Amino acid sequence: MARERVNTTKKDPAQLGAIERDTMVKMLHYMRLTRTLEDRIERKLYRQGKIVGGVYVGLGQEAISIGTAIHMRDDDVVAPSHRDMGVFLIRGVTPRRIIAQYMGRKSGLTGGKDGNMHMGDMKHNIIAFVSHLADNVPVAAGVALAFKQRGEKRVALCYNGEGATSRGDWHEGINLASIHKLPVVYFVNNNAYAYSTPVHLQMAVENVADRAPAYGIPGEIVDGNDIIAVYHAAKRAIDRARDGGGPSLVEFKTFRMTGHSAHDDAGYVPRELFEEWRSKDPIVRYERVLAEKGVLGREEIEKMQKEIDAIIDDATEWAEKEPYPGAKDLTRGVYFEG
Amino acid sequence: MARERVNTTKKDPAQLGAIERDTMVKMLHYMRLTRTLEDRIERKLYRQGKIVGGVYVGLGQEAISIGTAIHMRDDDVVAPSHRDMGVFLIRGVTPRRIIAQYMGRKSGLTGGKDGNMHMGDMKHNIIAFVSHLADNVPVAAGVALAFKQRGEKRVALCYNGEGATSRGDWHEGINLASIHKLPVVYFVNNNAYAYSTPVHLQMAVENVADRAPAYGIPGEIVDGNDIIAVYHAAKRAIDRARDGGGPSLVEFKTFRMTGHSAHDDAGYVPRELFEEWRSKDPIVRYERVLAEKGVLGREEIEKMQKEIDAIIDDATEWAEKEPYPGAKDLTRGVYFEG
Amino acid sequence: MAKTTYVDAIRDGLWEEMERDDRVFLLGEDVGIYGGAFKVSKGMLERFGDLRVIDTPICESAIVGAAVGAALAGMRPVVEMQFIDFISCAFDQIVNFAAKCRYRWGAGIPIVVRGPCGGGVHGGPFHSQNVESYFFNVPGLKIVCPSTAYDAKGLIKAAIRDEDPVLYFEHKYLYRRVKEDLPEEDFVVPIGKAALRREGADLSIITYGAMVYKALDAAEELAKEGVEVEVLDLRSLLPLDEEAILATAKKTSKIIVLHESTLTGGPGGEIVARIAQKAFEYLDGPILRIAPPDTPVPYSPPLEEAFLPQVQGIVEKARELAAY
Amino acid sequence: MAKTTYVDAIRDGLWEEMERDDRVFLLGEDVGIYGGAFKVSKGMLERFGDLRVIDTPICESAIVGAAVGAALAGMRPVVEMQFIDFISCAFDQIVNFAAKCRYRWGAGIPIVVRGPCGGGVHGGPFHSQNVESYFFNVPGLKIVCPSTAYDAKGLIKAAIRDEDPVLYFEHKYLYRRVKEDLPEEDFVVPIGKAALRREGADLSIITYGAMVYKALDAAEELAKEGVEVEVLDLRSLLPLDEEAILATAKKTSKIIVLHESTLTGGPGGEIVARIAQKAFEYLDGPILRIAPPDTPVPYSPPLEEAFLPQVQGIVEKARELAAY
Ligand SMILES: Cc1ncc(C[n+]2csc(CCOP(=O)(O)OP(=O)(O)O)c2C)c(N)n1
Ligand SMILES: Cc1ncc(C[n+]2csc(CCOP(=O)(O)OP(=O)(O)O)c2C)c(N)n1
Ligand SMILES: [Mg+2]
Ligand SMILES: [Mg+2]
Repeated sequence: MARERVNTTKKDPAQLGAIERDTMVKMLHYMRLTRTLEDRIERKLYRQGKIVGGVYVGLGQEAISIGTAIHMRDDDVVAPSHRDMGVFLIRGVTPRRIIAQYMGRKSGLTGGKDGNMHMGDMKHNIIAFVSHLADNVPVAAGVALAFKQRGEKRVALCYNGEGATSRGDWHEGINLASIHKLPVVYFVNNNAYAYSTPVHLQMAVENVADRAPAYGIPGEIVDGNDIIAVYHAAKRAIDRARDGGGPSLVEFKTFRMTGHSAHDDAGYVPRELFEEWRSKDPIVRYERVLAEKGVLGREEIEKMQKEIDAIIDDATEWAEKEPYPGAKDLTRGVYFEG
Repeated sequence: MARERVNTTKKDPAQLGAIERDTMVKMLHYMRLTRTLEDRIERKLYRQGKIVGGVYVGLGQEAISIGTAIHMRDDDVVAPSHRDMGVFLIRGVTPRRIIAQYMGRKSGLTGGKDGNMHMGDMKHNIIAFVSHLADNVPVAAGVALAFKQRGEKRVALCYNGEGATSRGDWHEGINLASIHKLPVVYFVNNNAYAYSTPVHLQMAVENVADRAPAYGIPGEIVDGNDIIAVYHAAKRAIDRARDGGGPSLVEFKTFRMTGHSAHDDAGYVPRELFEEWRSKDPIVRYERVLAEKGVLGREEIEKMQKEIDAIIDDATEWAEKEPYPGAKDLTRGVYFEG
Repeated sequence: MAKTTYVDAIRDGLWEEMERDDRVFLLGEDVGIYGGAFKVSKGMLERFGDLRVIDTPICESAIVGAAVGAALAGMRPVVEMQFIDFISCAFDQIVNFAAKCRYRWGAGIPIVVRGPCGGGVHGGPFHSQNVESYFFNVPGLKIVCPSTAYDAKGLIKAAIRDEDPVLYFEHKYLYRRVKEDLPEEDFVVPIGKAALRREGADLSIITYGAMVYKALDAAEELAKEGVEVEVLDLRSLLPLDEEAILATAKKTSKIIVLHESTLTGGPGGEIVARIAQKAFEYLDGPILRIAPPDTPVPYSPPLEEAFLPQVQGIVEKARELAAY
Repeated sequence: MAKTTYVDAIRDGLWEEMERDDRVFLLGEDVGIYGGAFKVSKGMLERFGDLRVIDTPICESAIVGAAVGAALAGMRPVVEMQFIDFISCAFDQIVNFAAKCRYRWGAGIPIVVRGPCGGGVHGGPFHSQNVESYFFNVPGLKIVCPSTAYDAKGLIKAAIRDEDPVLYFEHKYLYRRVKEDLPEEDFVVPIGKAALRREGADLSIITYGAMVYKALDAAEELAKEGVEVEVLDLRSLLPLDEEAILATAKKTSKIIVLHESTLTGGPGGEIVARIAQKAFEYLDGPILRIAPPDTPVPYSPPLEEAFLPQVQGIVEKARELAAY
């Protein structure tokens, strides 16, 4: 088991039946909510100068965050990367707090201390991403270690891009987790680029999952733009971890449909690639499936989108009225204050 | 090619014929020279308090350093680990300077600035080991990068123990080397322990070489106590690197026949293991082969040992008379002094 | 009652905390079967089991990262660095993850990272370092440097009970060289409080760690000449006990800051700066620093001897300053 | 002739050195195809090829390690950190390998590690750091912090030609905000030499990097009140230009040390200590430090504004000191 690698990229999303209708609808809701929220942040607020600093979005990668985090139990813990907005939404963080976070308001998740995706909240069991890529890999292992030490059936989920796998902490953390068979799942979104760096300059192997055997853990390659495939692969890995089967490495093939961040026009990416991947848009594909299976039709989806737009409009208006932190907040909270 | 892993551990040292007689004799000389020198350092000088600080020896692992470094051309560069005394000797560093180094004398390789195996000399193309394990992995890659940039047919050799492979720098360095197909060979002595830590607490795979496919490079497992096997495996990897075939990972199975360092009685190692491996002593085995093949007999070997004893006696006497560095040396050489 | 050595004081403190609170656990290289390179965790594996005394692979960054994660999940991890020199490999996790979580998003990281520091045992450049300055400019961290067995025990307990990341630097030269009778009952030494080791009216030596003993020996010498030296042992560097620093500065008006870290960029500058700003009017002479020269820690005994501050050199500097 | 910005001055200096010496090469993340996150290496891949402009994986430690190895093999590597904050991941290679080789075994490591540092652009805790104090206590390293386009170019050239490892911290706030006419001909700025940016008899502000401009603006303000402020730009931290520091201290007798690193454990302490020891008799008042408070660099504009030293605060402190 430990050594071989399953490849489900080609498989078509057959086992759809296995997913309950509510879950299917919920997943679409969060995919559209994610895209609408990030679109508002990047295309509107950032360009209007209402958000300063860096902005990274997961356009075209929504299926990954949502098809994986959907399996989390309340007491599971997640360490998302900078392209996993969906994780926050599905964990119940409100668009209001998220937009306030991006706008540096006091009511954002970090109260203005940090910006954009560098947010977290242990009340939602979300560990804030630090810029330093792959630092979250050993940290997630440590969370899982605590679960194992206390004999809890909880799981830790850790997200990164393929570029982060080149860092020493990625190796050290997965090695540690695999030795102790810790209940942690490592998800990697392989979106073909790390900033401007293509995969072939990042590693000499074709797939990140090719590295799973180096740790004696299962590796799986999944079509990251097919939320049904994502859902099932994530379930396999999470169940395995919860049942004491140890860590897994799940690689999702996808594509970054934007520049690295809002200021990057991705001039180094061949335009055809964008064309090719636009046709694989995870939301469009999923909606096609939902239609075929008669789960949701156009009208229902339009209605859903209207509700989502309203949520984001409300969140934006609310956040813009929220106060900024004041100078007196500057020196608060460096150390425990009781 | 890149992916599969050859296992020659079982193979018997058939192709002996391929090695020239001089080379065969030379290898035995250096194996015995290494053992005699380290024995003098650990069993005598250290216990007499003439060497202070830590002392690590490669007892039982001599075949690895010598069967690999024997292939080096003068302008190849080597980054040995703390169990590779043989590398220094075969590169022409004199026992006199080595004992002076261990005794902290000014004529040691570091002039007393550093101790024991933490020695190097670019005149011999030997990079000094730093304690921080696996730091030499990216450094060796960088040496190989320079060779590639200048179009030189030179090779860099890098040595570590299996424990060092858990460090981030090991992963980062090999990943970097493999992407650019750099002319570097990574040798790992898997001697079953990292200080007191057994391999199963160091990694969840059986062999370090199982990690080669994670970098798309060849991995090989070799009987590290069979110098003929070591010789041929090292030749394959070094030739491949020199011919533009990129890096390789060669794992030598062996056993640490001492404690981690001179102060460690290895109480945590089952005694049977020492018994078992004593019977696989690389020098004894090699001499049996040399006798069978009629290359060298008892007398010649005894004569060789006498010469070696004389060399080490001389080196010891010489070193003991060498001066210590003086206080005025303390602040010299931190920065370039012209 | 037998006296307790500095190293056993650390062990006892750690052991008692593990008995007291089952969220406390130890992870590091060779801390289990072997009981730690310096035997700080001797017997703990047998007593607490391999879920609370964890032999890790050689991966300092992941060890600290895992401690951070376990802390986020409610545990109280204590990390052992086999030699504190190897903390350099975990620098990023300490500085960017552990130190900044609380400020950024309110998540406390109650971890302790401890290990043997310092020279005097011919360990050479990689087994003798004093690493406090690497972390002295990192808000969110606490740094302690015990000099006595009492403080070693009281500070390890305080560090484990602290809600924030604490770097606990134990001086290997003191491990078996200092010992004292320790109270039977539980006690802690508050982080951030210095201790006056000797009172004197003429001059103050502000120091910490192994240098405390050099300062006390120098004070003995000077007393014979009628120079009364006050010796302040900082015990903690982050937070600094500014009150105690200014108090002794105002009292004696003549200050020597002594440390084993090399001079330039060492912790002494901060201490001098606090005094030069806040006790300036009280000064009767230049503020001196005594520290090793700006080189790595050399291996060879005569070099290391010349590198480390010695009593005679301290006495001479102090004599000059006293006469200033 | 068009004025050259600070960022282009770095680029021009690097470019000219690569033209001059084919041992010089650049490696880092996104330095090739993309020309670097801040375009410092724009066009270099096309000009020098992918053997001398190397897009690396995300592995700061290996990037520096590889640079060290290439240097040992006779090259002159220049490493770019995409943001200097990520140098924390390469800390061990810099401190234990690069910095100590020459002292331990006589092997020089002529590498440059450079990258954008500093705040003021709402980068938050991980894209705004000033990391000089992490390395200020590490013998074997050199540290430079240019504040002008002239120095940016002259110091990158000097760093590349230096025989020892040089950390080159470029302030991203200055990248496009400062520009000047630069000489056509080749020039270097010697490492270890400070520059007097403004002369004045009443008070000295000793600073470096982006804070030089805050100091100069404050000096303007104060001049209107008849307080003549001298502004010393250190330019290098390792080695420190002690001569220049003591000269201005002895001249004005009133000193403010200003930096963007946070206060406790920041580089200011060392500078104060040199003065408090070697120019004590000349002092007419306490030595003040002005620096951000001991917190990570906050993201939200009003917080970052309050965090960074501002002209008004400097003016007020200076006014007090002048009146002391
Ligand atoms: C240690 C470290 N080095 C460099 C960076 C700068 N950086 C931010 S994102 C990024 C690319 C990440 O690529 P990948 O891991 O594939 O994630 P993606 O952005 O493609 O989702 C880089 C280089 C960083 N954040 N951390
Ligand atoms: C980064 C780092 N952590 C810890 C140590 C302490 N240490 C020195 S040798 C050693 C064990 C090394 O084991 P291995 O790599 O298998 O080499 P071996 O000694 O078995 O040849 C350890 C933990 C170190 N030198 N460097
Ligand atoms: Mg990517
Ligand atoms: Mg080993």
